[in-house]
Amino acid sequence: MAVTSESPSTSAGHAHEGTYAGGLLSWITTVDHKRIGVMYGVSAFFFFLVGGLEALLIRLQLGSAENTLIDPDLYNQLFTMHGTTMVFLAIMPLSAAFFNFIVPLQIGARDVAFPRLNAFSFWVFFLGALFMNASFLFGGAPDAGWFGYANLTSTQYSPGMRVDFWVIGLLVLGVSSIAAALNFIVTIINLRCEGMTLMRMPLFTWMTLITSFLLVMAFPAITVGLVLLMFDRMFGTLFFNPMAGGDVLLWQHLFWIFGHPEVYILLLPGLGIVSEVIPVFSRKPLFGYAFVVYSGILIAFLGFGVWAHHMFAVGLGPVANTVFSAATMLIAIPTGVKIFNWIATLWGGSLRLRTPLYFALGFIAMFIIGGLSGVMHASAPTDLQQTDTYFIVAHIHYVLFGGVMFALFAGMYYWIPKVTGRMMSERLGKAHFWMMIISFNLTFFPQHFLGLHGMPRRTFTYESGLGFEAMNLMSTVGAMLLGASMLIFIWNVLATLKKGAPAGNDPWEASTLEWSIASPPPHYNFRVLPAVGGRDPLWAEDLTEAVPGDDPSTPEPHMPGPSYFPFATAVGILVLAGGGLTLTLPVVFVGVALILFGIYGWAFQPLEH
Amino acid sequence: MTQTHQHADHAHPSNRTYILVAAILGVITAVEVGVFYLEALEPVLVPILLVLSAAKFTMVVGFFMHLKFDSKLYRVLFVGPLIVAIAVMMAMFLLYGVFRA
Amino acid sequence: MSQTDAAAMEMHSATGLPNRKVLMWAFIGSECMLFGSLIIVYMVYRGKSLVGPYPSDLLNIPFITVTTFVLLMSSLMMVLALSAVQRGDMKWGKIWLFMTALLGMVFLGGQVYEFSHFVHEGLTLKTNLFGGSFFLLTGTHGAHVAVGVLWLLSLVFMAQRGKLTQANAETVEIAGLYWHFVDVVWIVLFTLIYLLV
Amino acid sequence: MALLVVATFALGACGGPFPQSALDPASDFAWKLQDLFEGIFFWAVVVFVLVEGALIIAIVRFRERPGGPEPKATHGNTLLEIAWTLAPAIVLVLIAIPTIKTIWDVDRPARGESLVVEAVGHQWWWEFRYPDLGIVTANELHIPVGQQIDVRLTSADVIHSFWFPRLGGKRDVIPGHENQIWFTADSAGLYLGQCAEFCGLSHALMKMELVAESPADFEAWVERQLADAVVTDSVSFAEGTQAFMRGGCIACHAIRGTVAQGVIGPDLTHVGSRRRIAGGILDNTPENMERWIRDSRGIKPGSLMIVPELDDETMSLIVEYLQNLK
Repeated sequence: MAVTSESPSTSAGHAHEGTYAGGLLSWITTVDHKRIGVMYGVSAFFFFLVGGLEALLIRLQLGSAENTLIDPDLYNQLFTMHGTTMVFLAIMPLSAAFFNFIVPLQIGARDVAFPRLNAFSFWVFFLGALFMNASFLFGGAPDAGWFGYANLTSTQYSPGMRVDFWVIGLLVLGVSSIAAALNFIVTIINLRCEGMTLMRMPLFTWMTLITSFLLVMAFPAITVGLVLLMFDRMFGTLFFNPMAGGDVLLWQHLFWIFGHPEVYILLLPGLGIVSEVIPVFSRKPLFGYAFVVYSGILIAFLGFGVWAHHMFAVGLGPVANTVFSAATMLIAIPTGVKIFNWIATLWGGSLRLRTPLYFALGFIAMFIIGGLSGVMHASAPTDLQQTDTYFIVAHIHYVLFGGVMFALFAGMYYWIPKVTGRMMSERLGKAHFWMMIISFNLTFFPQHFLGLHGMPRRTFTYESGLGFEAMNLMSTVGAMLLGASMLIFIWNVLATLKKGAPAGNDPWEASTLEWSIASPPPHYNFRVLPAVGGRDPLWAEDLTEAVPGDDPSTPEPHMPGPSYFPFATAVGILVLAGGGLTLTLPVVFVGVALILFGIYGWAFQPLEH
Repeated sequence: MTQTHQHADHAHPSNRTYILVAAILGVITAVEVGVFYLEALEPVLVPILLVLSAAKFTMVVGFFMHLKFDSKLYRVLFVGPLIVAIAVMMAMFLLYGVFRA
Repeated sequence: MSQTDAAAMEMHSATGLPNRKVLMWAFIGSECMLFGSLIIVYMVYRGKSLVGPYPSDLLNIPFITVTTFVLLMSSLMMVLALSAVQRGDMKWGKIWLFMTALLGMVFLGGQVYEFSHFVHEGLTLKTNLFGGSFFLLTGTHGAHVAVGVLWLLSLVFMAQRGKLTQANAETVEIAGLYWHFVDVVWIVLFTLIYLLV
Repeated sequence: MALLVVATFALGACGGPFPQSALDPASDFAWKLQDLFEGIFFWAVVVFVLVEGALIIAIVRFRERPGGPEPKATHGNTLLEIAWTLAPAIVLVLIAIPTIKTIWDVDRPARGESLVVEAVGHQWWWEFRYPDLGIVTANELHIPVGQQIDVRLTSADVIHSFWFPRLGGKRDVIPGHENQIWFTADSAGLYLGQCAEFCGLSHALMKMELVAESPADFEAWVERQLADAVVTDSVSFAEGTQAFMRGGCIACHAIRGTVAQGVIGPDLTHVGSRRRIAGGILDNTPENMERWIRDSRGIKPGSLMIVPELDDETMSLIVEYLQNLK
């Protein structure tokens, strides 16, 4: 380990544990991107566990044929909330945690461009997530699937408030995502330190920028879809009513115009993390930097032109199916380019097989499988057999769990020393990795065969005699072990917080700017804003010229003061959502009043207190 | 380093230009409505209206919103999503046969 | 946000472009997709209503041409306001800003009249697909205009109290970008809804 | 090669047999998809072995060794980039050609003579009509082997998906749209199917069966189905008819040749002849039928079937009556 315990800046590192000091109120009013990042991370991980628990219940029910442990009503709530939670409340905010904590550090900035907007984004996300899950307490959670296909979501087929919770909850979360994405677009465009041209930006920052663009472009489509659905449910419009000429497929189009870019919103941050971890632990720069960047842009761009591959079975006709099949296959090319460049980065390196690299390599290995099964249903005719079966369940988990979650864990092992100032246990980390990758494959690999052998997804039970029992049992056992592997991680984090070895500035001998300052970083990040002369500033020959560092002789910069207006505005949105849910005008007015109060206070409160 | 770039948008058009642009916009609107009422133009109504409306769109964005004179970056921020939006709209119109007679 | 932001944080801008203006342009990009999706809904449902009233029964082209013209002229007022503020001519800046808001309100008034006329003729959200998609699309645009009017009036108010000066030209410029974009959206809607019946 | 692939799958998979497996095609449609899938699967295996192999070699070969040299900082190689852009592109072209060929082969209206069947999806059962033969039945489709079947798909409520894995791919059943799927079964047998699009509470319990039989057997089946409900002189039959009417069953169910003409539930004219009841989830035995009538919502949550409290005698009369409707 390369703990630079002798270097003078380490002592400075200890001094900065004040970054997280303060009571609850200081967290509610904070505008510090690092604290907001930590809040994103902790709450997203909490919802990850909630979604995981839902998955475990699903697997328990499917452990044996004709099981009666969970009735269909609860089962449908569980799989709907599992999908919704993992996508919107776990993976996206976990990525946001990294955006928040890491991106300003990587570009050599003191904060994001709009610190209070950032706090607002977090609180809207957090309150929206609570709102969505509160449905469990008020007559049941949403139960029409995370994709909410019309017209099953109409009041006729889904009476009650369940689907309303889903519609309004997603609208609220959309506000959070768009606000955060706009913030990061401006941050990355404008707050880069001197010398950091676009083509010198770290890959993770690049992928954050692309993801942010995807967010601002994709979310409006689902927003419109959700508004149509809300109007249908609350005001009796006819948008998705086939009796009145409404087209239920329009929902599918709007949903997937959002939904496919959403897949890349989930994936690209992971690709960015892996592109950071692999070079650092291979001891050589990323191979084909420009190609990795451009392939990311290309994936994002193509992501808007393939949505109907989720709809091959609806009968769009041969022309549409040909076009969308071909476009979907095209995406395999830039994806392949990324994988080849990572392998080329490893090639000729000196691989330090530490936990972050384990997870990054696990990511590549699993992501290849997910990519290949993806090509199988990019082909419209084969998809006719695979869509809506467990084959797709296997595919999406190889991409989103074997892919994204492995990458996010790589990121957590890689950056938690920066966040906490302490090293995580390698022994526990590797135990976590092996248990996770083995149980992951045990859970999801058999599901490919379940699907091909005719098991549809979203079914709460299956008949005995169809040959599904053994593989389902394997999958269930795997899922339980997968759940248990998370306990190792939690244990590791808690132990790290309690007695982890000091990390120093740069425990991994990494190349990017976040490692040039103390761990955890002081609240102002950089005493003197750095300047870089290349892509890997900390690996540059002449360090002093590249990074001024944390010169204690300069005064501490002033940072924006705390503000409760973002929180107040977010609460206003929550109240408005509650008013909309119950259609009570007074509550709506209170919500709007709170929002206006928050925005005006916000606009006229000076940033510095 | 930033100060030097701050006012790159010095080349503001004059008020006279703005009024001229507004006048042209008004005229185009009048032409649009005229075209709408001319039955002889019925077969080519759609392309004519789309072109005229695109012209108005471009003029407002280019002159009133200064996109013609401002930093290239703003153009990227606006035109990128605009192209995606138009492409998605066109794809949907084709799928639904919107412009089929 | 206040002027002190940048100074307080020593936030330099790598591109030399103001943060808020970059934010507004990125937001406008996002709005393109929002209105694009709404237009998709309107166009896909064009001619799919099973019962009347149909667009050709209701749409009043001469009337809407007038309000369209009003909105176009409000954009002219907006650029004049900005150029006055940039010159430091706060008197005319205030007047033009107020005129912009006023024309915006005239447009909104026209929309209120149009909506109530349609409702009177039997077209509501629930009547048919045309009703739903028309009110949603033009209503969303109208809501944007309303937000813009509130914004502009706030600026007039600030200027009245001397809190808006030449130094805040950027604030006016950003409000202007929003306002022009709302106008641009109407240019498209006018053609698609009213002329391509 | 087909055998090789199937063998791989059999080894990889446990359990079985798999009576609902898409990997066991029994129609022209299903074979087209299977052939295409096998080709793609072959390339997937090749790519998998090459790329994962390269990854493993890289990991093993370039592990950090004590005293090893600092790695050379290579930044990229344009020639390599072009190569590994082209290589997958070529593989994709090899996949895309048969894909597009198959799309144009299966995503078109049926050509030539076919037996038209109308399938209507309901929450959670299937209604089948043979418009040219005048037959209406539920959950159990009979077709002659070797004859092209043209299924017209519509929905009475929400979106469902029509899927007999051994006979071909899915086609969604969408309210407000008519969809089409066609295939020719190549061997006689019982095929299992199931709704594949999530359609609400009891989506998992929306099953169906297809009996492919020789043309002669099919003709015989048609004959029996065309006949009205069997009428006998036995007292219990008359009583059963009365009980059926009394029980309120006629509000939703039709029995041709009687006053029962309900259209909400499945046509019961020949319910006694079906292999299964309740949307294909229960074997058709008197015990199951009684259980189903008594507790339809317990067996299939959300079921629309409402049955008043019936005394034991009425119940047994109704069950016997329905069982006799062969």
